[in-house]
Amino acid sequence: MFPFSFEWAWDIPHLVFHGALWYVLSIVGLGLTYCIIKSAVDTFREEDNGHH
Amino acid sequence: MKEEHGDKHTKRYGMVIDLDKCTGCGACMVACYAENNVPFKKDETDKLDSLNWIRIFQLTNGKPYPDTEICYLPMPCQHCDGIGKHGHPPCVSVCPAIATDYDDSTGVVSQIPTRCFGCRYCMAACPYHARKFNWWDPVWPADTKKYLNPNVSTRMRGVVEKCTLCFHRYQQARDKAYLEGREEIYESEYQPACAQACPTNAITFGDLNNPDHAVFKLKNSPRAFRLLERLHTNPKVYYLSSKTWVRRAGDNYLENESRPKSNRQKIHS
Amino acid sequence: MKIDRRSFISLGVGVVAGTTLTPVPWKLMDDISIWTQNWPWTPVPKEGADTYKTSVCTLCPGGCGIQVRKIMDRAVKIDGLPEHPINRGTLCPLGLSGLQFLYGPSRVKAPMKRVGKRGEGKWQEISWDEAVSAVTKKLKELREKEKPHSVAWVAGTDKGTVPRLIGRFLTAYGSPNFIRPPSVHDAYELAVYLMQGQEGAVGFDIENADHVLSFGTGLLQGWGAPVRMLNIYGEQHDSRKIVQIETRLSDTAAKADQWVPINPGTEGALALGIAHVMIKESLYDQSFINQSVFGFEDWTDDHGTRHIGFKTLVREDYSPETVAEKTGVPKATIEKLARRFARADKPIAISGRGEGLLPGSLSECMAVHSLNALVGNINKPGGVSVTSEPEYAKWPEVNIDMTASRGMQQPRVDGAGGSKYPNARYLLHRLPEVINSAKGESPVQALFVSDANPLYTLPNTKATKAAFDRIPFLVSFSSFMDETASHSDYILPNHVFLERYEDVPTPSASVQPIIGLAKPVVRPVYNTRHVGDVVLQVAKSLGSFVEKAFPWKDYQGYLKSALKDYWDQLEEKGFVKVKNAKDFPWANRFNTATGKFEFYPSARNQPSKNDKKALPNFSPVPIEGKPEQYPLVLMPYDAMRLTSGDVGNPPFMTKTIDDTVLKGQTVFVEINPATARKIGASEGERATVATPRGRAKVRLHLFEGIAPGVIAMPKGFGHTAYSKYLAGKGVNFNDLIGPISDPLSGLNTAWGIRAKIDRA
Amino acid sequence: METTPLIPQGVKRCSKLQFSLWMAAAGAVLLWGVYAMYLVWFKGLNQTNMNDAYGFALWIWADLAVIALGGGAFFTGFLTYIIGKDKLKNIINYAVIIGFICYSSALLILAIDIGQPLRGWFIFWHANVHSMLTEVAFCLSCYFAVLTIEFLPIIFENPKLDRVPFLHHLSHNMHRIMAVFAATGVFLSFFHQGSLGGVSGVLFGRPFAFREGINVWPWTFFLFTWSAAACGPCFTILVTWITEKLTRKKLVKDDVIQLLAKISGWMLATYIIAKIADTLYWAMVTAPSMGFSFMDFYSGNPVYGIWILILEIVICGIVPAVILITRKGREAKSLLMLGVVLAVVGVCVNRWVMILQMLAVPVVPFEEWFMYAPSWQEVATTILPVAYGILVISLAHRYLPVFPQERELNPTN
Repeated sequence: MFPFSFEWAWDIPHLVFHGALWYVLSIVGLGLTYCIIKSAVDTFREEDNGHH
Repeated sequence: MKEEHGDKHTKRYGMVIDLDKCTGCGACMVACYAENNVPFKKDETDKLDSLNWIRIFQLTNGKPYPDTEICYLPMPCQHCDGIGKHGHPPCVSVCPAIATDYDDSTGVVSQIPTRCFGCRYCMAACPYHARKFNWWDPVWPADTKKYLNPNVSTRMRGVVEKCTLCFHRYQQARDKAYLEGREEIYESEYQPACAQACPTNAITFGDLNNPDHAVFKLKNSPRAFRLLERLHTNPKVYYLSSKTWVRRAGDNYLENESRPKSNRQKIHS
Repeated sequence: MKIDRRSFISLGVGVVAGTTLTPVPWKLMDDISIWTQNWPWTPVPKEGADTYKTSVCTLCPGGCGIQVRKIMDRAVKIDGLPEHPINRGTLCPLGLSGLQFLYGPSRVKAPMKRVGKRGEGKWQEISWDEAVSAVTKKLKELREKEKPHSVAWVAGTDKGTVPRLIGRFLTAYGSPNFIRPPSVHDAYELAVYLMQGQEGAVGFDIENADHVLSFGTGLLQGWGAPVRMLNIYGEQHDSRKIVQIETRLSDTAAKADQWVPINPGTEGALALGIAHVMIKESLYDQSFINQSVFGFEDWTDDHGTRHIGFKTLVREDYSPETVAEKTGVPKATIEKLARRFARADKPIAISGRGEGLLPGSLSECMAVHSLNALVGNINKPGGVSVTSEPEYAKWPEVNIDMTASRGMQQPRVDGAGGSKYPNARYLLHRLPEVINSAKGESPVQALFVSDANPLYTLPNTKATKAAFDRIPFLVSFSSFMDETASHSDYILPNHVFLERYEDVPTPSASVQPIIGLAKPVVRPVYNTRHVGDVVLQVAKSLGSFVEKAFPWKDYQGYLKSALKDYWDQLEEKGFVKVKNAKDFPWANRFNTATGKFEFYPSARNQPSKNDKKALPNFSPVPIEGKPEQYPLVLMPYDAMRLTSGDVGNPPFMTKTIDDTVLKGQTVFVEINPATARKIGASEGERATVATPRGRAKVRLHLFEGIAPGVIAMPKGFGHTAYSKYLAGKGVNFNDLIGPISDPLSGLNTAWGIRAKIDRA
Repeated sequence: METTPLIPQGVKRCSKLQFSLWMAAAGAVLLWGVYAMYLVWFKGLNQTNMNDAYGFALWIWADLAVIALGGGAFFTGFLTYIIGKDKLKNIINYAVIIGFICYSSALLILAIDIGQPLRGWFIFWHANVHSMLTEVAFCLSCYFAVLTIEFLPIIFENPKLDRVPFLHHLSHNMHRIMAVFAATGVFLSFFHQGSLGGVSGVLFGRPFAFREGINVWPWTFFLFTWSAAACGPCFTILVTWITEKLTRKKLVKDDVIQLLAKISGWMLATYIIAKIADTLYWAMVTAPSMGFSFMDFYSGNPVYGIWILILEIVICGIVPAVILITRKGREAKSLLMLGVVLAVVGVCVNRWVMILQMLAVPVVPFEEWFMYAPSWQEVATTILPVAYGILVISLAHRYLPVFPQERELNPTN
């Protein structure tokens, strides 16, 4: 799964497979992070608004 | 990924089993159990729940008495070279965790029990049922633990195991050759337990690529055939039989195919 | 801060989420998987320096050389010894399983005394001193009662130093009752004694023969030295023809160049039919027959009485037509068999069924041996020979007292050598009948059993058990909890062969005399003692004349002195090839009254008035049971993966057994599909086999290779002792059959029994 | 302090008692399954009737089947978010929940099925990129993560959770970029559904299953994706219908169901044509080249006759396809449901033969057919997900606003 596991090889099958995998993981991860940060920001803003 | 078979350094260890000689005595099976720390249970009669790295089948020609004939066929892992001899046996490429591998320098299909997590995909892939699963925790009763061979690790419940062509013996022979400053391993130095034990010398073992080894010639015998050649599994276990019905029993044929097209596929010779 | 439910939950979620960011769960995951790779209940074999020790396997009479691989003090593997002439580096499944006998679950770990009822399995561990004194006490008591002859000893073999030691002990003590279990060699030796006047083991030089005509002999199923036979089969496969005459397509029949199916029990007739053709077509060895035989042609005795010879007998009574009808072998086949046999360069005819635990009919054996005479292939390379026993050092004579002398003069309890069976040496199968039919107390008051398991191997197990129950004192020297041991009063466990010294005499049926030496490969695993040492200790504690017969300190000292000249070589190599004085010292010279090979044995103690009965003839062995009640014939068969002798099948071998032979705990009986169709049975079906002697639950295996009307069952199952890896699996064939004594020899000839199948 | 109800406003739910009894019944079945699971984990796979010929058996079939049936989630998501069939928003939540249940069940079954569950992560760590199973494992877990992400906002819509400002915003924000997640899910699903087909299709030692194909992908790769896309939504429809029957109210409007059914019908129709073509090529070219005639696979054993092929392709393939692509078929409720049920059965039969029948067929000429019946432990652990699904659906339905049209269809005055 990682280049430091000993069965790793820098060949096309590995690059295609893990390329796709990490691409997908990144999209999902980034999407989720975005949502969490955005929600946190929204929450604070709302609280600020609420105080005033 | 080796295509060059004339290459002296590329070994393809394999077996030629002479079915004309095999009397079904079972020595190969027992030698294998003893060498490879294969456990035993109270009931071993369910052959699909019985660890056997080599198992003897009894074939019959199906003719009524007194024209009946039987033939014994010992079946270890066939150590397939796979389609196009590219080191892709049916089982190796399917293993999700690389617990089984094709050794390019010897052609041996290895199995690493500590790596295997027991998905059994390789067993589904192997048409020979050469792969066995540890359905049970192995138990060595009384003092039988004492006879365990330290060169072969015992397997735990929940993993697949199979014939390794006694690869540990290869390693020992290789180490010995190295210490003696040799590159070549003598034919007699590396013999699996079954071949060593066989009382009729029905099992011949060696490097199929090496013209000096007995198997090199035997595999080209007109009596030679392999199991399920039509699947292109490309086994390194060859069988010899002078009986047509036995050779025909090595593969599947359609009704209109009156006799085997050829005993061997001569793609690479 | 007040912890309300909400913040508690948040905290929890936070902790869990936070932990995943630390290495802790990942490290744990890794640790757990490492744990699964090293489960403490999955043993890890210890490493260490490895060494090889050579020895000899004693698990069967084959005497194969072995090399035992050791890691430190553990024996880890038995392989064949490459330089040993019998097995040449290979080994049979039994020998390969050897370590399961050493370390396995059925061993008796210390001397034991029975505390419950016989066979109940309640034992008390005792010391060796207690064991020896208990035996001594009983033996003393019997001597005091002037009944030393009521002691009997069943030993696995009569060859080698241990049986000689036991025999010497019995002589000094005063009992003639040294008995060993029967085998086909009894018949060979008797036939050869009668026809050739020569005493000794019979060897078959199959290595140099080019045509083997086997009358049902399990050449590849454990007969003789099993690995030698398999070696020969494998090495010169093309140059030797094997013809197997047998009712069932056995493994030997399957591998033979020709299989000749035959009606069961008619092998002797076929041999004489073949002789007929050979004589009619003058295919026999003219010079041998003309010069070296007696009783071939008709002859006149000293009283002027005319006798018919072998030639006349077979020409009159065994024409191919008659024989074809009896045997079911077509006339043309008989003729072909005869011609091929006669025209071969070195043909050998062999009789005896299966692996050879059944002595069989003497007349059948003589009929088959006549074929060897017809081709003149006796005491020659590539032929059948009487082999000389390697000579051991001479021992001092035994001086015995009056009690012993009187005891030795008593007739043997098994009747061997008596008026009824003068030629027999041992008749173990008669023992149960003798004891059971005795009025008053049992003629055997103390029975010692070593390297034998009569409660399993004797036909009619029920009667054997009843007889043994009448013997007041039963001692087993078995290393294993076998049937006899578990029914005895005391068990004085012997070392197994890997823990002890013992000489192994010439392998069974081999021509080349070889002495092997089993050596202690490992130190005794349990509190066991060499049976030889126990004999010496008992002798010592008996004192007086008995003690004086044994001037040796221990068995090893005795063995060393016996093997004197061979010892060093044996210690080093494990075996010695003993050179015969001449290669075949007896070639064409016989020790009979006529100095010739006698078709008409003059040595027969009870000469028959009927010439046709005196000559080798076909007199079918009666088979027990009425055909109306029992329409089928049940025969046993032997297989290499199943031991049927005194040693119980080891777990490894049981594991190799096919699922058409044993399924779960139930054994299969082979039945021809045509026979099965008649009773409407199908493959794998459960049924009951009934014979006049017993009933057994079995499954049916439809097999084309068994003759219609005949059913077959493997020998070696049905153990009640040993461990759970053997006990309770299948049926002991001996439960279903009784012995039938050969009227000529007294040997057991019961090769089969009538039977029926009741579908479940 | 005013308490917020757990149950969404404006909908009617059964009484607490009734709900508890229902949950207890399902829970009992679940416990039975959990007990079997415990046995398997602690005693090992000897608790099953699997053997060396049946390395794959009931569990792997169940895995393949639930993943195919859970395919409703990705395909409905694909239609909703990528094709833009807005109407399907009225069923997408439920499709996601069903998908979530199916995929979590699949993962659970896999965890029971492998001989060394504690080493299961080796499939990721020591991944062999050539193995179809590796691809399955990665895509399956990734897609399960995506499904969880899709499920979360629905959970956050529970009135009580919705009051938490952060969760409220999170739910809102996740909905906003749901198309991204859905697209990722579709991509992942395409591959793992396909790889599941590849699992048996690549086995060149198994003439019954082996198929030729494109590059590394055998035809079964595409057929599996296709059939999951076709039959997954049918399962969604079926479960929705069952839910409606059990709750005795209408939850989704007919036009939504019919749109989904129509699309499924066309998918199924095209799939079955491809499947027939594939079967013909296999029967006439692939199998004979390996020495097998077509009927070798359907004779000589007590179970697998030609009937199973007819069942799969004609009765559960052509028939439902015809029902679903015709307006009359879709509009007649009973016909529609028949079509949906047949499609669901069809895809299950397909997965069964591709695993179980594949292993039953003797390949070595001197071996016989291998027959298998599951042990109770296998059955219990296979039923476990059903009980688990019932529990999750019941909870979701009770406490979450799963069906946007529920209030409209069941006005409470």
